[in-house]
Amino acid sequence: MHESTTPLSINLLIFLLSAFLGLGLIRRVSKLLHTPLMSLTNAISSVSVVAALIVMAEPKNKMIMIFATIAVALAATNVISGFMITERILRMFKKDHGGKTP
Amino acid sequence: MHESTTPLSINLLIFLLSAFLGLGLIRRVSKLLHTPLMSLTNAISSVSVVAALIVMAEPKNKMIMIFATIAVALAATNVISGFMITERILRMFKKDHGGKTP
Amino acid sequence: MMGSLVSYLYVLSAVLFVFSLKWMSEVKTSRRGNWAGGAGMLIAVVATMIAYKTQHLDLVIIAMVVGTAIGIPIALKLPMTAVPQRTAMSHAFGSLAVALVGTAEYYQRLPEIDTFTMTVLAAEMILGYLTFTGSTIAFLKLQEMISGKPLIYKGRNIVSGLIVAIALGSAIGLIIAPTHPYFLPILVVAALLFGFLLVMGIGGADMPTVIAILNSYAGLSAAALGFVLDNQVLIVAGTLDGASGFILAILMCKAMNRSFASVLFGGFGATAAGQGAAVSGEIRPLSVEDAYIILEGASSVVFVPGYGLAVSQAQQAARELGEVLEKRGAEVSYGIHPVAGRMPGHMNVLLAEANVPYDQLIEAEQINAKMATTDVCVVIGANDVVNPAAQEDASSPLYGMPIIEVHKSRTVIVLKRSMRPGFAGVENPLFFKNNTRMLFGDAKATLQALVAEFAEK
Amino acid sequence: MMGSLVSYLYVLSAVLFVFSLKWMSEVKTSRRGNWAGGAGMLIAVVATMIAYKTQHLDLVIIAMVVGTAIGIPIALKLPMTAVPQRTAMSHAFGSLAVALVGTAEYYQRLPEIDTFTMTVLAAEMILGYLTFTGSTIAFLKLQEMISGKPLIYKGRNIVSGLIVAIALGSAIGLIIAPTHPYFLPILVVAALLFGFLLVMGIGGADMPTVIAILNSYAGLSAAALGFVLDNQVLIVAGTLDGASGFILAILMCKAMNRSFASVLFGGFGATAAGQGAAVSGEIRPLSVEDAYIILEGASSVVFVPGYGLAVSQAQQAARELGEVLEKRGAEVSYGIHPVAGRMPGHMNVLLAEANVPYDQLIEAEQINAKMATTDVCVVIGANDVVNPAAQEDASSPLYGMPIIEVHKSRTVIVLKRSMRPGFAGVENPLFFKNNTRMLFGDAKATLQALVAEFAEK
Ligand SMILES: NC(=O)c1ccc[n+]([C@@H]2O[C@H](COP(=O)([O-])OP(=O)(O)OC[C@H]3O[C@@H](n4cnc5c(N)ncnc54)[C@H](OP(=O)(O)O)[C@@H]3O)[C@@H](O)[C@H]2O)c1
Ligand SMILES: NC(=O)c1ccc[n+]([C@@H]2O[C@H](COP(=O)([O-])OP(=O)(O)OC[C@H]3O[C@@H](n4cnc5c(N)ncnc54)[C@H](OP(=O)(O)O)[C@@H]3O)[C@@H](O)[C@H]2O)c1
Repeated sequence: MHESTTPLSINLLIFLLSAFLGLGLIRRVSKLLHTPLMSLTNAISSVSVVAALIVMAEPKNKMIMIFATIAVALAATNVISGFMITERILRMFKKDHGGKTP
Repeated sequence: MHESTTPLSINLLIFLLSAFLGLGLIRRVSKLLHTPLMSLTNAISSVSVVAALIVMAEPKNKMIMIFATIAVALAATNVISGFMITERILRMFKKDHGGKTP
Repeated sequence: MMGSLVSYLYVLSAVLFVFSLKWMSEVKTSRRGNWAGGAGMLIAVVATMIAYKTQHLDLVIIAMVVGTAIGIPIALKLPMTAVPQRTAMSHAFGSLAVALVGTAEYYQRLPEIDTFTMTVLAAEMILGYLTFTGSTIAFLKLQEMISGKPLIYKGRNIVSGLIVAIALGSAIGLIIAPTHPYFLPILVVAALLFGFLLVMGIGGADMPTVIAILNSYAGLSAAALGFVLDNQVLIVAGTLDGASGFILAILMCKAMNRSFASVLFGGFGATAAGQGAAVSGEIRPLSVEDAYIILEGASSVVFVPGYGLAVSQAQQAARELGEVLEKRGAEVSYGIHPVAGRMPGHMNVLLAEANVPYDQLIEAEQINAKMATTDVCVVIGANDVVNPAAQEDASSPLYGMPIIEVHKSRTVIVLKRSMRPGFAGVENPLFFKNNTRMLFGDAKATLQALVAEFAEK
Repeated sequence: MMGSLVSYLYVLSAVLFVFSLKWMSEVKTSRRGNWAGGAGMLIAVVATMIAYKTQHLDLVIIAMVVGTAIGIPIALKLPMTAVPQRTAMSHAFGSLAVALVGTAEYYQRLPEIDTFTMTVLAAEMILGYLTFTGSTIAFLKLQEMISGKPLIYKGRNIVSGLIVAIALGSAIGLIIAPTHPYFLPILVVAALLFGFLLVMGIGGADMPTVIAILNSYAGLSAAALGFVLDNQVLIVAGTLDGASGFILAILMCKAMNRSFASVLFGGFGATAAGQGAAVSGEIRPLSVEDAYIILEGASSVVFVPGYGLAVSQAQQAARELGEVLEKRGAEVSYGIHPVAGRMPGHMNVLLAEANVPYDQLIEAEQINAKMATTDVCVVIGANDVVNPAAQEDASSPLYGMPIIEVHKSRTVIVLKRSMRPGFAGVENPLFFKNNTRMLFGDAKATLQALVAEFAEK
């Protein structure tokens, strides 16, 4: 995707479709799960690690490299802890007394 | 959009996002409205008139031109009758005895 | 990078289509939804005409005028009872358009067509042409211009399989050698034939589901054209449409308790012809006067309309009777089964046409909850959707289908012309129950006679 | 036209993110949803590393190892009661990352940055830096390392307005003259300062809503980077995330009966400090023994947990008491208010941690329908969410907020340490009602004492 530039209008379309889709999907999440939803989306928002990696590929100078490296570390922290905490929380939800997670 | 070609992957992404979105949206349509929904989507599917117009812009030969012209006429029939019938049906739905449509 | 104005118009159009479906979800916003769809279409067309300056504006205008001239009378004159047929017909139109465009684009691109484009085009043409003949047959069946019975003959599966093989074979041929002159005509003929046989082989009862699936195909073909022409508005609108047909088909199958696959591949197997336990017993016919007496004493009445209401155009008469009963203090509502009639939402539209307020139209589940406390159910030309065999007789082909449980009300009055079975061809034990009375005759005439009884007294 | 493998990996990743949220909608599929999200992330990262072969693989690996080394212990050791704080902290991390990438990209592109890119970058940096300081303050407030009270001083609006003006001014400066060396530092400082003041000015009670909004900002910044870097996976994932924070914030506002705008622009006005009618009357304190006697005779008990449950970590004790009561034949359920605690779903998570099966967790509306037939409500450290002033006192700041109507049950036992008001700072008339008994003390200790009573007898 980095070889050619996509017209802005197409990216806009993708943005709008994602926004509609996201609004519809989140509305349907059970109230029971709002806390793990927050930690999950928190992890997903760290997709910015992708941006950091792109910038880091060919940095023009040291400062850019340092900024991007810090960003990768920060985002990686979020990714790891975000998905792991979500998993930890979700494992707790059980339907029956003493039953195992489905 | 016709100046450059969009990578297939991007079109695929748009297709998938639209599919998810469509499935979510249609699921939420009240049963009351399934008939007008069918006539509406029927009209929308005649967006293929756009394709016919594109082909017709610079047809290489007569046959292509004739095919495209017929397609425009057929699609136009659907567009007009589709939206108009939907409107006619929807006007019938009233909440109160003898009340006007909202 | 900023792209042209036209590309933003396309985005706007796509967004309007999304809003169109979003707003269609409830009655309150549904008309806005329809207008949004219309606006989206207009913008898409205008943007296209700006972007691709056509050499043949005259032809475009003529085609559009012709389309409008045909479309407007259809839209204005169509009786509501004919909505299913008109949907089938317009699918035929739409898919023919899509198929012709695909074919034109094929010739336009010759002699250089890359593999991807050719694959999509071939799929698009197969879908388009088969939908064309399929929808035409569906139209003819619904309009009762040909028999609704599935066409069954020996070796049917072999013939169908052969035709599919030919269609796919010529598609592969085209993909390998796009310039070869014979593959395309073979593909077209095979696809047309396959659509014809597919829908000829499906019983009338499955026709609405078939229409929904064909609707889905039409949308997907438009989306396929979007891939070929690199046009995102085609992709978005086509896909939304494809999703719609798909979901409606699934919902219908659920309401009929049939597997989606059994309809989807219906062409390869006949609809289970109605069997089930033989039903016998005494039927209790009723005169209009007796029915009047029963209704007169009822304090809660539920009308359950079915296909017969559409056939006899009895919606106005039903509403009149309902109003008369309401004025006499009875509680009146309408129980709407999701597959009553011949298309999803059919009854809602007919009753809305007759000015029945939509909050009196109650869905099956809710009305069933009230059945035990209902005095009289008036079944107006419904049959399969009130067949208790669906709950009582495990050998019935309807077994497991959700029904409106009229037999649980105190008295059931069934309005129909004869003892003939309904669409599914299954006998109905309801007619033999102790609390059921048969009121034979055309539904509209019967209802009008009842209204007259009330007027007299 | 076919594009590279990497671009398809990106599509796969985007689809996985969509499925992740889809599956998150119900408990049954939620873990699958989390894994789908993780897989989407992994694929996105791997695809990026393939596509943009980095010159600094060593640094990337070190950064990832460091991130993992910090992330794992956080994830494993974090007590469930601290989830809100950790969310705030990780928003701080995430937004700093986004802001730094934006800044780096700015320097990378210098000296030629087109207007569009610069506009998006400026917006992205403002959002990123303000979210960083804002989330940090939110973290400190939730962790109670600084006071939860809104920072109010004279001329607050003017100062905030000034800082916003400076931030926007330098953004416009950058757009006009991207190479000017001063604009960026000014923009960064102003954004940082604005985020600081914004959240300092918001009362603790609005903190969860603020966190949700900041979550939304973090997602939108990622999407903005997607536009700048022409990367669709960033656009899709960022936008989905943006939508999520937005919806959660709206749902919270609804549950608290506050307008979205009043929170969104909260920085410019103090949270309405609790007033409402003065409440007076007699309170009826209770001993543990007396509470035992009441519970002993109850055949239906509803626990209503609130923030106090989290503070005293009483979830295990609550479940134990619940089980004891169940064993004695009482019907036990938990009434969960959507904004009980300090983040949406907070109570569900704590009780799930204590092995309470989730079908015993009942939403407010349903539990309210059963209140009149409930013998005893045990309010465990909840206050605002059971405040009947929300229904009875039009002058109360809580008026109109949906509550759990414990006062409609036969007897209410309130577990808290004092008569201090809850988060909203509003007096609670519930404590003075005839059917209310106050059981003072730390919730966990009290519950354990009750369990012990049952064990003895
Ligand atoms: N709606 C959908 O979307 C959909 C989709 C797929 C399949 N279907 C199928 O369509 C059927 C719908 O069930 P249904 O109960 O509505 O209809 P039905 O089972 O087809 O029964 C209709 C009844 O109406 C009677 N009738 C016909 N003309 C009449 C007239 N002029 N006056 C009075 N009665 C008249 C017929 O009996 P007489 O001939 O004795 O008068 C017939 O028994 C189901 O089998 C369903 O699965 C519907
Ligand atoms: N959950 C969310 O998403 C969210 C979002 C935005 C705002 N909020 C706000 O947060 C508040 C939540 O209401 P809530 O009823 O859960 O909590 P609350 O109104 O804040 O009341 C908590 C009560 O717990 C008691 N408590 C504290 N520590 C305790 C301990 N160790 N043992 C026993 N009791 C203890 C406190 O009284 P004592 O000090 O006397 O013990 C306090 O009155 C609402 O105002 C809501 O609007 C929540």
